[in-house]
Amino acid sequence: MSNESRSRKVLAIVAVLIAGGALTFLAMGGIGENLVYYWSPSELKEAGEGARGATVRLGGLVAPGSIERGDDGLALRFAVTDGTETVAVTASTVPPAMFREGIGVVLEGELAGDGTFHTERLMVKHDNEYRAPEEEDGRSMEDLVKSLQLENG
Amino acid sequence: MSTLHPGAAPATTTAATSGAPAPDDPAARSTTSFFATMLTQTLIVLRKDLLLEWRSRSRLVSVVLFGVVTLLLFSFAVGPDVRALREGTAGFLVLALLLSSTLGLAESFRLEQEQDAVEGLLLLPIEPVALFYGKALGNTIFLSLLAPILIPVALVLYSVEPAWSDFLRLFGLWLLTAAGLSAPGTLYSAMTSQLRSQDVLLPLLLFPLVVPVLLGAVKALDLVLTGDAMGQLGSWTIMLLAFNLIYWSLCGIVFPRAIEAS
Amino acid sequence: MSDAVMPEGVIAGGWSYVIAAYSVTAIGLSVYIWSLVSRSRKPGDES
Amino acid sequence: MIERLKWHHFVGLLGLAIVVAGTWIGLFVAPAERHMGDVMRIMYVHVPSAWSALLCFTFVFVAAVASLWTSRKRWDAYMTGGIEVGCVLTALLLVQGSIWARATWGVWWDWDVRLTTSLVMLLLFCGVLALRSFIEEANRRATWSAIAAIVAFVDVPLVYFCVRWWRSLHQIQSSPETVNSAMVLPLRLNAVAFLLIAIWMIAIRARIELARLQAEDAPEPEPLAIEER
Repeated sequence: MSNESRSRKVLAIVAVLIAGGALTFLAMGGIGENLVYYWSPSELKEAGEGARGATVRLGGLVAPGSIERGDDGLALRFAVTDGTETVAVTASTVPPAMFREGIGVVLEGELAGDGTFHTERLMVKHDNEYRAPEEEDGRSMEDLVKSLQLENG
Repeated sequence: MSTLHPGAAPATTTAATSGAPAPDDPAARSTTSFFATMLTQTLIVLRKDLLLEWRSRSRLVSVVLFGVVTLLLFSFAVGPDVRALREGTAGFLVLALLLSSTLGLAESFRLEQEQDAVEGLLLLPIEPVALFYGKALGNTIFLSLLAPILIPVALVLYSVEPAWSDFLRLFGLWLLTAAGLSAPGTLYSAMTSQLRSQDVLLPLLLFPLVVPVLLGAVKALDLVLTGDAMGQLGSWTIMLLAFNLIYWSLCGIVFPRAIEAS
Repeated sequence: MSDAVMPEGVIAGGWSYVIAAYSVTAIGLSVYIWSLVSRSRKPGDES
Repeated sequence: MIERLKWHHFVGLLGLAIVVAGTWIGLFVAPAERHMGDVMRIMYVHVPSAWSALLCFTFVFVAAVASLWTSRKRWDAYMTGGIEVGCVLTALLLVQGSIWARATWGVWWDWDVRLTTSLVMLLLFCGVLALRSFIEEANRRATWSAIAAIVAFVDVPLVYFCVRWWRSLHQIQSSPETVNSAMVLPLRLNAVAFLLIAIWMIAIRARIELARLQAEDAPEPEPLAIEER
C-alpha cells in the first residue's frame, strides 16, 4: 500500500473520529441541561427578572390540591412544582382531558410582574408508565418529578 | 461529464471506502508531507476561488441585494408590529442568510461548469479532499461577507439596538452559521450543479439537513440580541460548533466519491 | 390520589382517536402495498 | 440473485397474520390505560412503526455503505427499497403520533426534539428519493444517493436518543418494567409483525428497482409488444 493511500485512510479515520466525538459530546457533554425545551420552576425563579416579558416554556408537576376553576369555567388556576420551587399559574385555555393533580405539564406563556405565570398553551406531559386501571400508582412525588427528566443523565 | 475530476488522483483509491491498493508511487510521500500538501492545495483552491470572486464581484453584490430584499419582505410579512419584528430578528437574519446561501452555493460550482476554468484545476494534482475544503472555506468566507451589510440592515429595519460589544459575538455566530451551511452546501452543490433541477434539489436536500445549525444559530443570536437570562449562550454556541465539526468531517469523507462519480 | 376522588384526568371516549389512527395506518400500508404490487406487475415502467 | 428468492412472500404473510392477532389483542383483550383510557391503544401501532422505521433507515445506511463499497446494483436497489418503506412508515408514525398527541397532550404538534428530528428524518430521506429521480446516469445515481443517504443517517441516532439527552414533551422509551404486562404482548407481536411486513415491502420494492436498473442497462430495449398482452 502506498503512503498516499494510507494517508488518505488516516485522514478519513481522523474525520470519522472527529464526527463521532462531536456526536458523543452532544450526548454526554451535559449541554442538554442548558439547552432546555422547558424550564423547571426552580430555573424560572433563578432567572428572575431576566425571564420577564419573553415567551418561555415552563414544565413541572401540577401541585396537589392547587387546581381552582374560575366561575366562568375558563380561567384556571393551579401551581406547578418541581419538588423544591412552585410557580402559580393562570391558564385561559381548556386543559386536555388528562389534566389532573400530580401530572406533568408543559406551559407556553409569560411570567407576569407579580410572579404568576400566564399561559394560553397548556400541554400535558405523560411519562413512559403505562398501567391498567386497577393498578395502584405506588410512586411518590419524587418519582413523578424524576419522570420529568428535569435533571439529565 | 467528468469536468470536476481532479486529474492526478487515482480514481479507484478514495480515502473513505475503497480498499484497492494504489499503484506504488516511486515518489511516495510521508504522511506528514501528505498533510502539508493537502493544506497547500486547499489554500490554492481557496485563493483561486476568492480571486475569481473578487474579479467579478457581481455575485457578491447580487446575493447581498437578495438578502436585503428578503429582510425587507419579512417586515412586510409580519406587518408594522415593531415588537413582533424585534422578537423575530434572529430568525429573520438566519433565514435571510439561509436563502441567500442557496444562491451563493448554487453558483460555487457553476463557474467550473460553464467556463473551462476547471482546466486549471486539472493541470494541478489536486486532492479531492483539498478541493472540498478549499471550496467550503471559500463559501464560508463568501457568506460571512454578507454579515457587515445584513446585520446592520436588520437591526435598523427591526429597531433592535444591541450594545457595541455584542457586534463581535453576532459576527462570530454568523461565521459559525455560515460554516455550518457551507460544508453540506458545498457537497450538495457539487452534486446538483450538474443536474437540470438544481434550483429545486439543492434546498430540498440542504434545508432539512441544516435544521440543527439553523436552530442553534437562531437561539444563540436571539440570546445575544434580546438578553441571555439563563446563561444559555455558551451551550447553543457549543451545539453550533459540534454540528459544524460533524458536517465538516463527514462531508469531507464522502466528497471524493461524489466528484469521482460526476 | 385515587381515581375515585379524582374523576378528571382520565380520557373518556378515546375510541374515535384509536379508530382514526388505526385506519390511517391500515389505509396507508394497504395503498403502499397495492402500489408495490401494481408496479411489480409491469417491470420497466417508471415508478 | 433476488429473482430466485421467494422467501419474502412467506415473511409478508407471516407478518400479516401476526399483525391481525396483535391488533386484535391490543384492541379488545389488553386493558385500557389508567389515565389515557383507550387512546393508549394507539401505542400498539405507533411504537412498532417507529421501531421498524428506524430499523429501515439503519438498513439503508448499511446498504448505502455497501453500495459505495462494492458498486453493485443489488445494494443500490435494497437501499432504495429501504428508503421508500422507511419514509412510508415515518409518515404513518407522524400521523399516528399527532392523533395520540391531540388526545393526551392537548395539541396536534409541538416543536419538541423528538417530533422535530422525526420530521427532519422524513424530509431528509424524501430528499434522497427526489435526488434519485433526477439523475439519469446509473453509476452517478447510485453513488450520489448513497452519499446523501449516509449524510441523512446522522439524524437517525438523534431521533432515537434525543429524548434521553434532552428534555422533551415526548416521553422516553418505555421498557417492560414501565408497561403493564398485559400490554407488552400486543406491543411485541405488532413490533415483530411490522418488522416482517417492512422486510417484505423492502424486498418487493428492491426487486422492482433491480428490474428497472437492469432494464436501463440493457443495450437494446426489448420491443414493447412482447410485454403488452
